[in-house]
Amino acid sequence: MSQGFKEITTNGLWHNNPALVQLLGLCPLLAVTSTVANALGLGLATLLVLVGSNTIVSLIRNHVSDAVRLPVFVMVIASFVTCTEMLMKAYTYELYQILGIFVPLIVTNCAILGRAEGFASKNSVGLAALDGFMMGLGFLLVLVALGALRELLGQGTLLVDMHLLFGPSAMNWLVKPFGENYSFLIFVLPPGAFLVAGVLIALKNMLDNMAKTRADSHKSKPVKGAKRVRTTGHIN
Amino acid sequence: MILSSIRDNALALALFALITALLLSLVNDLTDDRIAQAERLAAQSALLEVIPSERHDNDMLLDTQPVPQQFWSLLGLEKGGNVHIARYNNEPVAVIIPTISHEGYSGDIAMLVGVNLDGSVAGVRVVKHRETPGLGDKVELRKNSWILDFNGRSLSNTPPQKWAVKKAGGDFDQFTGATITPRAVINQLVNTLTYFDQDNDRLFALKQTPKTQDKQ
Amino acid sequence: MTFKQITSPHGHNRQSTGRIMQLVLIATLPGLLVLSYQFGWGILINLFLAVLAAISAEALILKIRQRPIGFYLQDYSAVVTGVLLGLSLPPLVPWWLVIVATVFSIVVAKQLYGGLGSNPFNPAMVGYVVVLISFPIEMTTWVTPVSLLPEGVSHPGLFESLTIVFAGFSPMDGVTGATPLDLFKHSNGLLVDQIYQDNTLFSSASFAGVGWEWANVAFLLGGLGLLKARIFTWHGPVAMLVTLATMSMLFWDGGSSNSPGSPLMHLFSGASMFGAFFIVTDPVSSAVSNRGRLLYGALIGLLVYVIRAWGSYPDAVAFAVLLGNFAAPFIDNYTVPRTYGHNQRRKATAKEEDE
Amino acid sequence: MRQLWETPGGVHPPENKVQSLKLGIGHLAIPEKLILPLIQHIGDAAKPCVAIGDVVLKGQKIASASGDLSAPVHAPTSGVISAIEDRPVAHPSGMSALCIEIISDSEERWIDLYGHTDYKQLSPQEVSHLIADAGVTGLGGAGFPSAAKLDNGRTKPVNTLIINATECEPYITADDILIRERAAEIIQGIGVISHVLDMPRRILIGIESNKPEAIDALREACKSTAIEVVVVPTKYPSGGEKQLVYILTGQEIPSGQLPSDIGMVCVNSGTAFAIKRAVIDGQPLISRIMTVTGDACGINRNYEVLIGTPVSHILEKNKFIRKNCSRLIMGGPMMGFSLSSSELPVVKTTTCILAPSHSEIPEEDPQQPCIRCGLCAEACPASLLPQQLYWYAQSEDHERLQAHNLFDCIECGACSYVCPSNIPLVQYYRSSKGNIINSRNAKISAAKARERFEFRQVRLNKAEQAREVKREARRVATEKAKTSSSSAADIINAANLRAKARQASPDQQKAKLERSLMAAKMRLDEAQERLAEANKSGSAEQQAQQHASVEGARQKVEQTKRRLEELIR
Amino acid sequence: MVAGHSHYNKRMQEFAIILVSSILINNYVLVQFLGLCPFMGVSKKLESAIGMSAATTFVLTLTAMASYIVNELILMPLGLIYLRTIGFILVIAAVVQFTKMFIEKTSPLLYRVLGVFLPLITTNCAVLGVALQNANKDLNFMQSSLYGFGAGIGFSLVLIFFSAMRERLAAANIPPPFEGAAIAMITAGLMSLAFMGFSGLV
Amino acid sequence: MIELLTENIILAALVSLVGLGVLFGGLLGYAAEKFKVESDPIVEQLDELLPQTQCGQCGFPGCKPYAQSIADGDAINKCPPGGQSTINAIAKLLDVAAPSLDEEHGEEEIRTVAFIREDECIGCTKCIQACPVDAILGAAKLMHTVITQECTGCDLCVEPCPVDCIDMLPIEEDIDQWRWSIPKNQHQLIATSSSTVHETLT
Ligand SMILES: Cc1cc2nc3c(=O)[nH]c(=O)nc-3n(C[C@@H](O)[C@H](O)[C@H](O)COP(=O)(O)O)c2cc1C
Ligand SMILES: Cc1cc2nc3c(=O)[nH]c(=O)nc-3n(C[C@H](O)[C@H](O)[C@H](O)COP(=O)(O)O)c2cc1C
Ligand SMILES: Cc1cc2nc3c(=O)[nH]c(=O)nc-3n(C[C@H](O)[C@H](O)[C@H](O)COP(=O)(O)O)c2cc1C
Ligand SMILES: Cc1cc2nc3c(=O)[nH]c(=O)nc-3n(C[C@H](O)[C@H](O)[C@H](O)CO)c2cc1C
Ligand code: SF4
Ligand code: SF4
Ligand code: SF4
Ligand code: SF4
Ligand code: FES
Repeated sequence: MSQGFKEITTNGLWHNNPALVQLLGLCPLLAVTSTVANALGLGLATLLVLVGSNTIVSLIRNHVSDAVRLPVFVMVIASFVTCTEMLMKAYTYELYQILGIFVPLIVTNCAILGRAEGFASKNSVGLAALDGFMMGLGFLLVLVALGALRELLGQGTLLVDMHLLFGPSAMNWLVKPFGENYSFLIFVLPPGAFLVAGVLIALKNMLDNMAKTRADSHKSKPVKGAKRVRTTGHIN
Repeated sequence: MILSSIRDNALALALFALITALLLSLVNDLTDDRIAQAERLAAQSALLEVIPSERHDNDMLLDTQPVPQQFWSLLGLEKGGNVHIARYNNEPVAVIIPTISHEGYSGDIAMLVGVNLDGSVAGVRVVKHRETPGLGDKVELRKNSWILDFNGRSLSNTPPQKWAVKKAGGDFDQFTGATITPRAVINQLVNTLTYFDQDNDRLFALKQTPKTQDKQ
Repeated sequence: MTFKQITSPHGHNRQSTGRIMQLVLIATLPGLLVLSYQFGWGILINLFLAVLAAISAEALILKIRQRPIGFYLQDYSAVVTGVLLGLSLPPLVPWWLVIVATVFSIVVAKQLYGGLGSNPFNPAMVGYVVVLISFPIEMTTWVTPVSLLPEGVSHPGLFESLTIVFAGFSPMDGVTGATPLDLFKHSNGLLVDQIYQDNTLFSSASFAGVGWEWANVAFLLGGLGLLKARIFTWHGPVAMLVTLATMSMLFWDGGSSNSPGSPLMHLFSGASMFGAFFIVTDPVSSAVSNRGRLLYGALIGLLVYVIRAWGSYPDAVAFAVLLGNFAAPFIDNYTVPRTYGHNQRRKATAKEEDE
Repeated sequence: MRQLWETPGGVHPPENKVQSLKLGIGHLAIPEKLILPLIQHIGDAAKPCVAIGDVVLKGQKIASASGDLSAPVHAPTSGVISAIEDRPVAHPSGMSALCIEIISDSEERWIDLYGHTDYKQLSPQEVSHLIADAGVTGLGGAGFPSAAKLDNGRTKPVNTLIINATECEPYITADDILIRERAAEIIQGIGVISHVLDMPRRILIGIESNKPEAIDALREACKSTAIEVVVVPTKYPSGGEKQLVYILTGQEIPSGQLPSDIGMVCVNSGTAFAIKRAVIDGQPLISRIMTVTGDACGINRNYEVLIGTPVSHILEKNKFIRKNCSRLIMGGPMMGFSLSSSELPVVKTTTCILAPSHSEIPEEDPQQPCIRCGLCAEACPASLLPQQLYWYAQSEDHERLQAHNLFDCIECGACSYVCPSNIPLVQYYRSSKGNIINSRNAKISAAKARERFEFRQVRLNKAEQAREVKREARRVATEKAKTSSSSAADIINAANLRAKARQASPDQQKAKLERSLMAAKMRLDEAQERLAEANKSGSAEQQAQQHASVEGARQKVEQTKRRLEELIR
Repeated sequence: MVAGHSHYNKRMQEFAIILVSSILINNYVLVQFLGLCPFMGVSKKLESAIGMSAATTFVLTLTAMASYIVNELILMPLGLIYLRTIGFILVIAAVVQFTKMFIEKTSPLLYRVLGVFLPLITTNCAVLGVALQNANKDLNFMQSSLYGFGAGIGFSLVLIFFSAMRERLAAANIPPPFEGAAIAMITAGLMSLAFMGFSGLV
Repeated sequence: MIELLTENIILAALVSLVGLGVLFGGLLGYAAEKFKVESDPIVEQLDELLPQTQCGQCGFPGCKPYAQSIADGDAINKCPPGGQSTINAIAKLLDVAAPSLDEEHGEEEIRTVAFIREDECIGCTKCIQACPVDAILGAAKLMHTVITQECTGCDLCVEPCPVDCIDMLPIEEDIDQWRWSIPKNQHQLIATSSSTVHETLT
């Protein structure tokens, strides 16, 4: 079951990306990506929880019975989320307010429980933490990409409100590539979130297809029927 | 068999619950002060926008008076509300009145209106509305500075017929393509100032509440 | 002697998709004429821009997908989408807005689903709603009908209109105003009679707003023509109009200050007739069976009224149609007609008994 | 005036019937070669009963019925059997099937004919045998052996006999001309049929309003009978059996059932004529009336054509010009199929040879996407939703296809005819029906294979256990032999023991018996199924046969059971 | 909408508004972005979508009630608001487990249909979302339950219609990169566009 | 008691969470015991869909074991005799996307049946032992024949035959088994210009 560093990395960031491939954690993905700042905030929070929960779950994986496994995992995740929630409240209150209930809802981000069940409960601590980090990073990157696209297309800005995360000095990171008056509201509103996410997924499919055709032209064909077994056993 | 299963699982879960609870209460203990502070700050910031901190030295959050019931309908309040009073050196300097317009294009527009002692507008902020994005939402300061046009206006320095959009011969701009929202805001402002006229004696006569730590 | 093998039936009634679309185009003519008379050059410019953009967008996508461009363009569906979209946009909107709307309809709503016949949503309405939501300022300013223009003011001429559309000047005051439904909506608190008296838009009209009523009558005529030519069945449009009329009758309230307006106004104002005969009837995105279309039409009629009366969009046809599109596949599953030899209608989700 | 019911849908393609009605029924010279496919009907192929080189007489049986729903084939003219082999036949697949070829001697020597003008003296069964023996199959469509249809009609009470003279397909006028010229004989045929059916309560002739002369002729011929001539509005496909039944009686044939299930039998007017010839004149079915039409033919008219005549022979005699012809169609334009070659022979179900010119039936325009316009649904006589069927046929969603009643589609082609996007809808349905039937069959055989596999697994396990037991016994025996003194007696004893151990143990015997019991039971089930089927649709003879085999199977089961019980005891 | 006179009428009106609001205007899936994973994941087949809808609606309603009780009777009196998340998630897990057992016991047939969907509901944001929102909004018991129920109906409505639509798309000739999840997203986007028409309704 | 709790927040947290934990754990423990064994009906359903050729090309000794393995999460594209249609059917059952056939297990070929050239057969019975469905008749030293209707075409009998007298013959389609094929959907085939449209038609 154990995978190498490279595999875990590419899985998390690309091949098995929670948002684009597994289609998990969609709620925050679509709900908080109207700006980069929001996306980054929630992405970081999720990343934190993922690494933490994966680590703990991997630590305790041999000590819980099947019947209570799930509730224990949920409890681990929930306590991490609650900690994060309290920290965010204490230090980035405004951002916390904008993200609204999506911070506590990290608990039900299916990707997290999915990783705990699917990976951390079967692997060593180091790998589990790495997997959590990579999955979280993959999720974060998609969140930020979506946020950037929507912000840019919708209100013609980039990096607005970054001061909520990085303090007042981030105020002047703001860029407005399309001038002052640009706005294309649909991308800020819910429909735009779906549309841009759909296009992102299609883009990934396209890249994958291109990579695949390129790889196929290099790869030799597998041996056909190599894995056959005899169903009728030994014949004497 | 079944009993032992129940017991074992209950114990396991309880153990985890114990650890979790400990951890969480620990973190809570560490952060609750900061959180309370942040919450207060957030609640204040709306008020502070209307009447900035250099103009007063009391805690406006705590220095409040309920709006008398007979004025509720004038202010558009259905469940009543509290007027916040700003004082400097214990002397009242202004009040902040909550008010709601029901004439918005797609629903209510809730505002906070700061009124100076002399009945002039100290500041207006829309705190909640459902106007059309891109059209009526220019009442937000984030989107447009229109709302600042009211500062300094009072019923005495602006005659009633001038409390209207320019299109209707008034003093205030309308938004391109939207006159309903500005009209609603203006009308409600007039109502609020009227209320202030009628109730200011009472408001300013009231004793101040004990001063607490306010600004940091 | 050998012969080519072709399956039955041999022969065909010579009807073609392209011809159906052409008929739809012809049927829009009366409405188009009335609209351009009432609202000036803006309508025609919209139409021209939208059709051009629709054809170009369609051709571009076909090229990217390596499909035969000529073959697909000859079905005229892109032109129909363009024309219907052009007819629904307010006159004298900036050129880029028309382009954005058209590109959304053709590229996102139609071609991403595989082109003609595959799109679950009505392309023209998707385009319309996208710009309505994104650019509300431009989309809520209508031109005043010709008969209401103040003394000495006239609609901008062709050249002037073009400069308005392309150079981004805003039309002069007096030429623009609200639509009757919009007016009605934000005159809440007035008795209906008062609204009618106060606004020339109503007071000099016979039933539903100057300019608009005649445009609706014209679209009704065009639609009846299509009905006669059996391009569509009566179920969709009639169901929609009847529901709309019934709802407005129920809540008419005698013209009190809460009244959402009379049945006559709802039937002949806004995009009611245009919607009923040209949008609801879009075969691709509506329900398939006759019973399904009855339900589909009724649903749209109901939603039009609900949104008009209590929502924040004065002319709800576009939203109602999209919501109807949304429900159509579901409706289809439960309105399969009774087949010869069966006692009961079947649900499309029914399993074979023997399996 | 009888009340008529209106079917939904339907289309009105140009009729194109006048051109072939200008002349009466003509006769063609006998071709030098006749090719007779052994399967010209629904059901199993006939079996040849002649050999190459045999000389046959006109009307002589050359292949006899064999299997379910079969019909014999007779020599259409006298001559020599020159081949019995696979030949391309008139079939949409363009594939080959077994045919008998006769080289005609142009002498037309008949066999002796035994007519039964007094058929009323015979029992219905006997008359129906006569019909079967004459090789009469339905001439109106599917080619269902008529005797089988009538027999089945007799097992259930039939109250209505419907004669289908609608001829709703464009171009075809074979029934029309037949009625005009030989109405009296048709009425006689109807008499025979109603005798076989034990005198149904009402007899209706359904005929479309576009055949005034034929209607007059029929009315004239029916004057003194109880037969009602009912004129139905002209609309394609009111000639479809289900549609006609509904138009005339307002009753629908329940899905998956037959007209006889609601007490009706529907027979084509040409079939009635053929039955008259078979019973009253004793002539087997060796020729039929057929329309030859289309602009690529110089002459358009109806002929009485010998079954087996190559199409090319007919075309030659009709000033056919190849280069004018866009396609060659057997049957009408709506349901007929195109022939790949003109060498194919005419069969019993051939109503028409249509050779249209390029302008008459031009090339199909390319298929465009379905716009769900619903014109097809309006045209469908079965109230299906052709556009949905097409949609699901494309996504191969068998479940949904069946839920949309794909199998109630009569393949009339009305939907394709009106489709503005030129979609060959019917072909999608045919192919989907084929796929569904194939996958049903595959499921059945998969289930059988699984059963056999699992059975084998059980058997092997048992055998393995039995072997284990035996091995153990042998080991014990040898051990005993070793430990005890090796006296001769002991050796013999041990040998005996070993032999005994080697002999099939009771367990093994039991397993064997159980196996054969299972097999016998399976066979019994199968036989019972077949019997039920035969009861539903087979002849009395078949029923008896199946009954016997069920009995046999049951005995076998009993026997095995008994032996098993003995063994256990 | 309709002016009510008696107290009873007013109550009914309030309930109707809550329902309309939670089903249409603030639809959990299309407007509030909650419960999207099952929305995307279990919408390929109409039958499964119907099963999922039924199960989710049931759990949502029950959770809304149970979490109200936990919140009002345990967390609020003890000042443990920060334990809301964890408390509610435990409640949800328990409710799901209870539902599973209950259905299994009472109707094995229903269990066969819904069984596979039940565990998925624990990680459906909408469930926790309803509990949290209700707690934030300080609703009473009846209102909480209604919000839960309305959320469930709204979820079901959208999910079922969406799956019918996706079944229709199965035969569409969609450009390859957009096949599957991408076109589903875009369809959901257009649906959410349509739902914007409900804004301002109440 | 209550007062103690309200005053001591940490204690309150402990008590309430532990309380919930105990309650919940107990419930689960009860459920775990009560509903322990559950047969997996999905295996049966999967097995129904597999072609039952019993050929072992999937790498399992027969179709049932492969069905079990799919239920345990194995890939669904390993059965060449079933081909794409079986993969699609399984994908539909499991509500996942349908992959294409894994070529390492073989290719989808037209169906065949075994045929024993009887004059060459030496009656060694090896093929009988090899046949998973008992489709070969015969006894030692007697010539053998294949019951065509029962042969699944798995070709397992071919290799053991010492004299190579077994051929796998494609099932010939006769006029009864012929089925209409789906029309070529021209508008998906044509490349670029409309003139080619007519050519592909002819
Ligand atoms: C979809 C839509 C949304 C609108 N939203 C607003 C709004 O938020 N605020 C507003 O004042 N008017 C709104 N309007 C109405 C204005 O467009 C209306 O025509 C205008 O306020 C009347 O202004 P006028 O007197 O300048 O013509 C909306 C209209 C439409 C069609
Ligand atoms: C498999 C099969 C079995 C049939 N069995 C009977 C029957 O038992 N009795 C009967 O009256 N007709 C029977 N029919 C005939 C049909 O009712 C119908 O008359 C015949 O198929 C001709 O169909 P057409 O409408 O396609 O020409 C059978 C048809 C088929 C295909
Ligand atoms: C669409 C369709 C049209 C048909 N048209 C006729 C017709 O015009 N005349 C006719 O005799 N049979 C027609 N048939 C065949 C009849 O359904 C039916 O099989 C036939 O009348 C039975 O008589 P038979 O067994 O004597 O051939 C048609 C069948 C179909 C499916
Ligand atoms: C009666 C009729 C009505 C139509 N209405 C519309 C419409 O409302 N919007 C649109 O984009 N296309 C419309 N079309 C054109 C065409 O069906 C549409 O472009 C398809 O939805 C594209 O797949 C219509 C076509 C017909 C025949
Ligand atoms: S007639 Fe053709 S285009 Fe119209 S719905 Fe039927 S199949 Fe589609
Ligand atoms: S071919 Fe089938 S679907 Fe088409 S019209 Fe005839 S019965 Fe209806
Ligand atoms: S490959 Fe397919 S047919 Fe062969 S054993 Fe495996 S599942 Fe059965
Ligand atoms: S006869 Fe040969 S090919 Fe046929 S099933 Fe048996 S082993 Fe397989
Ligand atoms: S993230 Fe909301 S349901 Fe999965």
